Amino acid sequence: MESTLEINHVSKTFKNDQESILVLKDLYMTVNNGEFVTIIGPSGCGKSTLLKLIAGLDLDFDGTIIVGKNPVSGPSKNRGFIFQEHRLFPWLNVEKNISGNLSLKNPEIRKRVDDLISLVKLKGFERVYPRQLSGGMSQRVAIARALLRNPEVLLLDEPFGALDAFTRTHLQEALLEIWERNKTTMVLVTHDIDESLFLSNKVVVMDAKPGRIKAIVPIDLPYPRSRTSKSFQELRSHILNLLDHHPQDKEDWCF
Amino acid sequence: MESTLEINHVSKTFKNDQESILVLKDLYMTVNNGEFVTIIGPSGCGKSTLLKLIAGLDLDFDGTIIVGKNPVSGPSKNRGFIFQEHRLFPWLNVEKNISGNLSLKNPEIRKRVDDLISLVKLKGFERVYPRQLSGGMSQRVAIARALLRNPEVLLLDEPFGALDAFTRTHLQEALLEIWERNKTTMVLVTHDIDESLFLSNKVVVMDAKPGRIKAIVPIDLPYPRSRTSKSFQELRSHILNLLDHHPQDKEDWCF
Amino acid sequence: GCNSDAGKASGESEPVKVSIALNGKMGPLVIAKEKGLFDDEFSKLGAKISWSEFPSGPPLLESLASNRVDLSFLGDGALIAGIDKKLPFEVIAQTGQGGSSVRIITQTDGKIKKVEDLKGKTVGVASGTTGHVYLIKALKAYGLTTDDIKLINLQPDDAQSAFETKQLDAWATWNPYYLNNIEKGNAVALNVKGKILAPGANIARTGFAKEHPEIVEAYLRVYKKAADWQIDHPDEASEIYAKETKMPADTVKKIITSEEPNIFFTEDAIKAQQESIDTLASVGYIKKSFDFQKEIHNEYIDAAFNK
Amino acid sequence: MSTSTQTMAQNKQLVMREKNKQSKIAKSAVRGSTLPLVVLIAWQTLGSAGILPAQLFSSPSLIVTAFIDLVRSGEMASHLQISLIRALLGFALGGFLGLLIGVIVGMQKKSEEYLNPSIQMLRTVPLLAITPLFIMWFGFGELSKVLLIALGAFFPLYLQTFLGLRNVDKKLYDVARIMEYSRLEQITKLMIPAALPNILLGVRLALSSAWMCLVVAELLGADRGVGFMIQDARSFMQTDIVFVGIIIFALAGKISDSLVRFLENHLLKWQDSFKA
Amino acid sequence: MSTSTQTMAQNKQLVMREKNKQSKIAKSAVRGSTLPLVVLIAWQTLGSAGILPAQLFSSPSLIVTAFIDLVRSGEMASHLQISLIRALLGFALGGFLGLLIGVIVGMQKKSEEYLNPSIQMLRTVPLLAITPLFIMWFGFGELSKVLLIALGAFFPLYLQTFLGLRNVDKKLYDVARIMEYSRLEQITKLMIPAALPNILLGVRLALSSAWMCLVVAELLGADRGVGFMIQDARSFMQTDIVFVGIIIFALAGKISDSLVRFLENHLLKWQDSFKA
Ligand SMILES: Nc1ncnc2c1ncn2[C@@H]1O[C@H](COP(=O)(O)OP(=O)(O)OP(=O)(O)O)[C@@H](O)[C@H]1O
Ligand SMILES: Nc1ncnc2c1ncn2[C@@H]1O[C@H](COP(=O)(O)OP(=O)(O)OP(=O)(O)O)[C@@H](O)[C@H]1O
Ligand SMILES: [Mg+2]
Ligand SMILES: [Mg+2]
Repeated sequence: MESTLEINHVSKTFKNDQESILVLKDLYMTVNNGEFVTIIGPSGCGKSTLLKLIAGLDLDFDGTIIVGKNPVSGPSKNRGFIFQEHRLFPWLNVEKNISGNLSLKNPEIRKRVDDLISLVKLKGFERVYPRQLSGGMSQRVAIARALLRNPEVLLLDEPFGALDAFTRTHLQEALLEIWERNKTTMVLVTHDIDESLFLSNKVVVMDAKPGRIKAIVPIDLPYPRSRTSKSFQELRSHILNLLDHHPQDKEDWCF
Repeated sequence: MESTLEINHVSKTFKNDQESILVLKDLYMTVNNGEFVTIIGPSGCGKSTLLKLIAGLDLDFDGTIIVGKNPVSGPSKNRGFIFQEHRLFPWLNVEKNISGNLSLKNPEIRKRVDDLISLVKLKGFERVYPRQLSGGMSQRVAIARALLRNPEVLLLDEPFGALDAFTRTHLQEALLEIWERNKTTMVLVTHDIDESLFLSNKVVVMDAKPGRIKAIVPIDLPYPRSRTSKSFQELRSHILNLLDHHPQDKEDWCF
Repeated sequence: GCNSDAGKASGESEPVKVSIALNGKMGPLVIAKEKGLFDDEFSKLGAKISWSEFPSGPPLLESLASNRVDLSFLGDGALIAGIDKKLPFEVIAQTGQGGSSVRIITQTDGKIKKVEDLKGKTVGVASGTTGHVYLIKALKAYGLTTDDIKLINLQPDDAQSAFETKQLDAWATWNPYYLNNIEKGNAVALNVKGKILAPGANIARTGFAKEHPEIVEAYLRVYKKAADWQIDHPDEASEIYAKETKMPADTVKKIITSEEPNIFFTEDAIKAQQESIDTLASVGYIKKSFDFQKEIHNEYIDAAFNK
Repeated sequence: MSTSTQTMAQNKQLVMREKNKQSKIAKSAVRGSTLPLVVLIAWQTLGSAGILPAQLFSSPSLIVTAFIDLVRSGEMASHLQISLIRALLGFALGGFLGLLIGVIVGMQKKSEEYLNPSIQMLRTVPLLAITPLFIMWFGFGELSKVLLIALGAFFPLYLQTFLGLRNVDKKLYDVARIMEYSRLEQITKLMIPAALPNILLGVRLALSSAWMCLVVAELLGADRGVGFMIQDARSFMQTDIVFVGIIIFALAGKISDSLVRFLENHLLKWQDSFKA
Repeated sequence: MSTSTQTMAQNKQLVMREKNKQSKIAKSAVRGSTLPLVVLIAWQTLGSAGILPAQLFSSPSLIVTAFIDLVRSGEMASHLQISLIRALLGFALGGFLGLLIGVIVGMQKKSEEYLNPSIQMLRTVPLLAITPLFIMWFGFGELSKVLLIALGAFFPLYLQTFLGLRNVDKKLYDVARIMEYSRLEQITKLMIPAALPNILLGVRLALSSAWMCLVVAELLGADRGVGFMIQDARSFMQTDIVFVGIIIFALAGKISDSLVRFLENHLLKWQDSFKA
């Protein structure tokens, strides 16, 4: 199935009691089937909001978002989502949080859940409840939960934010492998420029107040990538520059 | 007042219905008055748990923790805490979350709250409720909340995890400034080696299963530090090595 | 319960507070209240009335036991229960013989013509009430017991509903229920041989009567005055009751004219009451039988009218 | 897009939202009254056709007539007034105590151990069965009526407060401890706001419980009040009036519900919860 | 520390914790019975001293005697048995419907708009006033009793379920939508578990409400049952028996409370909430 993603002139306004805030302004981009895109931008610029629109969790926006051939009309398990907060169900233990509405009695599911638990290094914690997990462990459960469903489009909102360098690299590599194997279309939000360079075909740099796309940088390096290569370093400073462009002169834009 | 921190042979076991898990094993370290210590270690190794013990939120452990002259007997506002999750009160808006039980009608508090809101770049969001904030914005509110109280010891659990590079650097610098001005004793948990090298006098490297101290690396570089200096790079690879020491050979230790 | 502190009988100082309780909305006391008949007699004695109203006997008895009621009147069921429980009151007079206050009514289809026909039929009654006593006595008169019928314990409203929807073949009940149903053509009353009486009584709290016998006497005089007025002016009395109860005046008139109030105990009534006591004792509602004659304190009525 | 056109567009949106909101409220009011209207119409029809015995069921038109009569004669006002005063006083007293003791028991393990078992036992004692105690202790004046109503209002608020406090997220409690909230601040600035959804449900239940206890309270030597009116009409087979009373009770339920919903909309707007 | 000594130490700890737990339970049981005991003793003393009139207040010893008599004669067993069956059936029916309709109304805005206003109105109608309708529709057999009890059990569960669902965190609901939970899965695997604290409170209230409705239900043509026993004893001022009844009701309250607490301890152990 085609899982191209087209975002056409998307704007999003949050309406409060009195005022309305323009959070995303006229976004325009295309993510090809099987492409790996990362979004990078200042805190509060609307990255999570954008992912929610793509996921179909919020349909109240201007413009159109097309996944495959059809405009988004609601959530679907073809579009997986790893939320910024882990959002585990507190009444389910780790393995049940991962399996969710899929039955662990199904041997195939069972096996895949077990594999994913090994992948995110949580062996031994299958029966533990979320309140007994550390921040990073919860995040890893959420990752496993999304991966289990093999979505065609995977939306990842800072999935590795709470992880140590090694677990992080390990999971980045695992993600790349899954991407290459399944041809999943990936949209990943991150604050880590290295991460975005290491993983993606395309880095979308966003700007804040109102959230909009500042630049789309294609990353044409071959996989696997080396973080120390020269082209890597060059791209890094390029993106750093893009991000740094404006200082705090627009503090009062929104209000 | 003396705010030296002595951690003497601290062990912590979580007891479940059937089993008990040793999470911290025989921790021993001293943090001098006004020192800046960072803790770094794999996800789930007990960093947050250790901070909670120091804060006095959990008194059920073996060994002793002494702050100043007295053993910890409970929480105190002299020991501020920025939690790993932001833990804002959902029914209070941003400024009230920051002021908490201090009255905003007191002009001094009012001024300090406003200053902190500017510091964390949330001007214009004073009256906004937590559900309307982005992940990074919530984290910044939590930082402002802890800073308002000017604690003698500040415990920070991955405070900058959800922030973009620029906001992060900005707040790191602000934190250093506050530290130098107030001589606060800082204990910061992070996954970012650069962050720990940039900020602290001492890096505590922890290991997992069970959580224990693997090494304490003094950082004798002068402030302000340059992330590109040679000694910085050397220390980074030293710590990276320390962290990388053991691969996944201990997977089954705990259970 | 502030009556005891008015102990100094020297009427001038503070007025004695007298708590008179209305038991339902019918009876001469209502007339006395409406027409202010107590004013004269009581102001002479320096007594002040505080009125209260109870829908039925049991809560009234509870109030009396906690010294909150001084003077009132009870139906036979509550009266017997109260005496049996040795509640602190004295029977000071009758209210009426109760010859026409209770009946067994049946459906109009004519299937039940006499008491014997009740055998095996479904009969509604509120357990422990005057209707219950009446039913037992009526059955007994024909050699039957409650085991011969299907007895259903229902409060009047519920019984009304059940009767109208023909779930009950018969219903032992009192006024205004039975007359109302007969008036509306929903029911016919069953003839019972002999006369089954359900006499009610005026009562006074023992402690109060000891301290203020003169007020008790005055109460009885006023009660009689009101009763006589009702007998003499049935239409006006009906108007008063109709206004209170919101029943049609002619129905009320039928109720009050079917039997005159009479505060002097009659032989028949005492006999009937004794039978009720024995009946209740035999079904176990009261622990043991007692002599009703001995419970009647005629001294007040004597003092009030025979001096 | 220029700023001015944008502002215009936004204004238009706002106006439309306002309209939208109003039409939504109207719609939900219409939907809400559908069922009662259907029942009323069926009732009237069956009543007029003689299928429902008027003796038992009255009929909407008869009830309205009875209601108008009661209003005309001023009786209704006097019944309502006294009942409202009793119910409100009882609610205020019982609700306040319920909240207070709920908070104490919720915050202190020890008071829970001492008090909660007894309260749980008292909770199920039927009020009807303990009126003698009230008469004995408090007479049958207004005091005992108000106390009886207070008792009815006490339990819902107590239970909801207690449970609400015990469901407060420990993570937030730890934050308050770190900031050295005093015990009072913990209660007023953390526990009560966090338990507010439950407490408001408690208020709703307590309001209607207070109202329902009127029926029992006004057995105690009352000569006015809606509860008395019902009881009295019952013993004289005034079905119309009984139904007038029932309808007043039903309306009270609806009003208390709307009142608390209004409070909820204002006090709980911070919630990010599921909204069908 | 070698592994074996460590295990030993752990074992010791476990044993001590077990003991600790038991002594804690014992302690809280003692504390819980303090207040009732004090009341009992005061009552007996005042009763024996003649300060409390026995006609109104009986006394613990008289009540125990009455209780023993009732048990000996087998009456108690028969009252209790029938009442238990009625209450349980009514609870099962009303509770089930309350949960069901609560879920439907909680999940669907439209059904809320249609049903909730009517239910809120019915909620405050005093049961005592509508028993004639029950007799009319369902007769005076067990059916109408069970239905009346079911009505009493319905409202608490309905209200708590409805509110519980509406307090579910929208963030978790979004997760379920992303995973394409079916409507049924949303209900059974998300909404109900998340609303469980409230639903369990609803069960607790419904259980005791069912029990309390016995007093009214057993006015409808009953000749056995605890409610009947109380009513009957009341009309003949058999205070001892009234109190036996009251105490049975109180115990039922305590038992239903303990039962639900037990459920809570097992079903809500995932909660990380404030525990005094
Ligand atoms: N429910 C809401 N109501 C009103 N405003 C909202 C709401 N959700 C988000 N916002 C606002 O939208 C903007 C973008 O939020 P978003 O969560 O998308 O940011 P983000 O780019 O993900 O930031 P971060 O990196 O900090 O997570 C913020 O200014 C935020 O205040
Ligand atoms: N309440 C609890 N009950 C049982 N086990 C717990 C509890 N809290 C934490 N743990 C366990 O303690 C260990 C350490 O947790 P902790 O939160 O301290 O980790 P951490 O070092 O902060 O990890 P991260 O970097 O992922 O936040 C984990 O294995 C976790 O499962
Ligand atoms: Mg975000
Ligand atoms: Mg942690």
